[in-house]
Amino acid sequence: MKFGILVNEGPYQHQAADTALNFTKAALQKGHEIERVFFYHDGVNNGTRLTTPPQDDRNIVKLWGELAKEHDLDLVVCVAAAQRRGIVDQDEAKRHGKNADNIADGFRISGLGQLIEMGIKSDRLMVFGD
Amino acid sequence: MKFGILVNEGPYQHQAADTALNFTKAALQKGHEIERVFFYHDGVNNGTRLTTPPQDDRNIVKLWGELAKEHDLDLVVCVAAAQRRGIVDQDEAKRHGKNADNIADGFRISGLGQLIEMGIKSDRLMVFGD
Amino acid sequence: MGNGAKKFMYVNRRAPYGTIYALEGLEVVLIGAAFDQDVSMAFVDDGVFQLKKGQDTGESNMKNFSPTYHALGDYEVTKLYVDRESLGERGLSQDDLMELTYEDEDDDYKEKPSIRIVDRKELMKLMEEQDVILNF
Amino acid sequence: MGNGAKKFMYVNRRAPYGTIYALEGLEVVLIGAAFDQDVSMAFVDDGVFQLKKGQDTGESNMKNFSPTYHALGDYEVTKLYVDRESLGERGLSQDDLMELTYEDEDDDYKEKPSIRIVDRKELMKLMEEQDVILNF
Amino acid sequence: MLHTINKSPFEKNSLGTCLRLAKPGSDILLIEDGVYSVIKGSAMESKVREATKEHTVYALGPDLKARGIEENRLIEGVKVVGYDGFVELAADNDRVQSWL
Amino acid sequence: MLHTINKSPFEKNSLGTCLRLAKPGSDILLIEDGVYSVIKGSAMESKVREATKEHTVYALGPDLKARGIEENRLIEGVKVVGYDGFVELAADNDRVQSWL
Repeated sequence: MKFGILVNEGPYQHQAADTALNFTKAALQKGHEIERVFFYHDGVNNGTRLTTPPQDDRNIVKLWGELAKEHDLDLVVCVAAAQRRGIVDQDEAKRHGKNADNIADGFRISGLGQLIEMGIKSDRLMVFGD
Repeated sequence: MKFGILVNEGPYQHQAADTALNFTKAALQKGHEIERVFFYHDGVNNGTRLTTPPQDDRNIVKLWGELAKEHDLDLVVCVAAAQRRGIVDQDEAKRHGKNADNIADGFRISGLGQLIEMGIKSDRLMVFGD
Repeated sequence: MGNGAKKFMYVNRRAPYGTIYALEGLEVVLIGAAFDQDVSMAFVDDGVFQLKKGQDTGESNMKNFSPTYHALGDYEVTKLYVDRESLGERGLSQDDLMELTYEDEDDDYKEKPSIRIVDRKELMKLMEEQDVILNF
Repeated sequence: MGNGAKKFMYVNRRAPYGTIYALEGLEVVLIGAAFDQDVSMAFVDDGVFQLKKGQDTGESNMKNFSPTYHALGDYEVTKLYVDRESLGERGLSQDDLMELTYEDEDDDYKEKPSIRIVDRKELMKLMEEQDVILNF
Repeated sequence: MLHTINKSPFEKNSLGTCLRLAKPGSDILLIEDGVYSVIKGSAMESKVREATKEHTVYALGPDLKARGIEENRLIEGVKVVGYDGFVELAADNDRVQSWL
Repeated sequence: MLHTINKSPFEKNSLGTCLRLAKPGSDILLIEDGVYSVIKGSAMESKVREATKEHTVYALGPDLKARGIEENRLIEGVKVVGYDGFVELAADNDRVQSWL
């Protein structure tokens, strides 16, 4: 079965990202497919490589990246939500005249259409938020 | 009278940053002093220069920066909260081996002690959050 | 609507302005309208406040996105279900809501209201008919 | 405590783990302890869940920060007020809470409990005595 | 003491806790989604009406306007202030508690 | 249909709305702070007990453990599942609604 995963809050402030990660891992372990993980609202903050959480705590951005690498997951950060919140890749940085980017490995920035497409292509859409 | 302002949520997702901005402006207009504006929890996301909000919407990061410049405000981003969420200046970037920084003009990163000090030195401490 | 169209329902339970969910939720609905699916919106709990007439953000310096609801009809988003109980609990009635309409192409482009006040049982049934439910 | 010490109260109304406010609020209290002010904490509404015994985050992969409450006594944070009504409403009693203590240096370093269950009127009075109230 | 509440009373319990713990005679200012508390004819009316007897209850005008709540819809006794009034209330009271 | 609730019922109204709109026979899974709904002897007990008659009510074990809620404190009839059980519930039901 194909799951689509929507993450609407940033890491740490709310448990949503943790729950989404744990659900995604469990689904993969049970042999299900993950159509895509889409990050919306403050969820886009899951995709910054500039975090340095305390060493005795989980590194949520890194956990997403590792999971994506291992299972070839499509981690998509919504471009409109990302612009509001300052998550940019090299292209976005150039486009908006920013002198730095902060997207993390394994994430890509794309449009809201990818969320709708995920809803169409998935058997179940799971929303994790506040 | 001296006000201390604590902002606990990022821009846009919650109204807290807007209310804090409007309160701060009104206090300055009435001749009060602002001891400091301290950004904690997701509030640290007010301090990224990488945002590009839609042109017909307010640019909260820029509004803070302009207000700070005009009134010589001390805008302090909590270092511990910022590390969790990926807000870094040049020093922090170097310290944690990051190849980019994203702090906005007019903001500085410092410790939680600055929040307590703000509480001690202010006549009133205002908390804006979710 | 295509044959393989899915039924998407956007459930709005949050007030506007205090949080961004209403505004960014609306952006999803507008983009989603291009995908030729069967789309509806439900307004429950504080979500009914999104449709309140007369919103004016001039003094609070936020973006007034309420005019966008008027554009929904042009995007063929024509089914807006409002929970009757949520309205009443909040001291509101249908007169308090924006008048949202669409032109029915199957009925000589007559202008028809998009908003339908529904009771608990109808809403329950509608939700059970969906393929995808997105909560904002 | 210095003469110009201010009275700081940290009011905790949020459950742990679902949001970060409890954890980061505690970090403020620990840093604040170095500033030689008169510090107290209040636990109201879901904040009382922060003090629940037996927290174990192993399976959810979050950081278990509940042991930190035991360190409060060493930082001379010794006044933890728990709202009785909030406890009862949630099906909890004092036995459910961690046993937090401090050594009273004014009383031959006797170990004393830090937690005091208070009723509404006491809490109201305590809040009115503060100089600074921080809500997490 | 000034109490501020920024949550809709239909969504969160902040108003209830504030009213339980605020000393009689306190100032209570409703801001952001908190302004939804003061609509006449809502399920909150009796609670807020009761509160106006013990406290002075204010609502932030700019937040009422943003949400399309006209002043004639307000429960009697509720006063409307702007951001400057918010600053005055904060300055005139000895301390401020934000019921988030 | 699977309904998930991630909010404490003492803080937010999500549980109430879910119970009002969930069709009898639905599965309801409490996660994150939602697990505080199932403590025996709380003010929520009668509401949740009532819900177990019309629905199957689950609570996420890892979230109960994180919060120190032992299984013997749970209202009778509430079932505990892990993340794999969460996945199964999502797969076995035709659709999922997250009451945020």
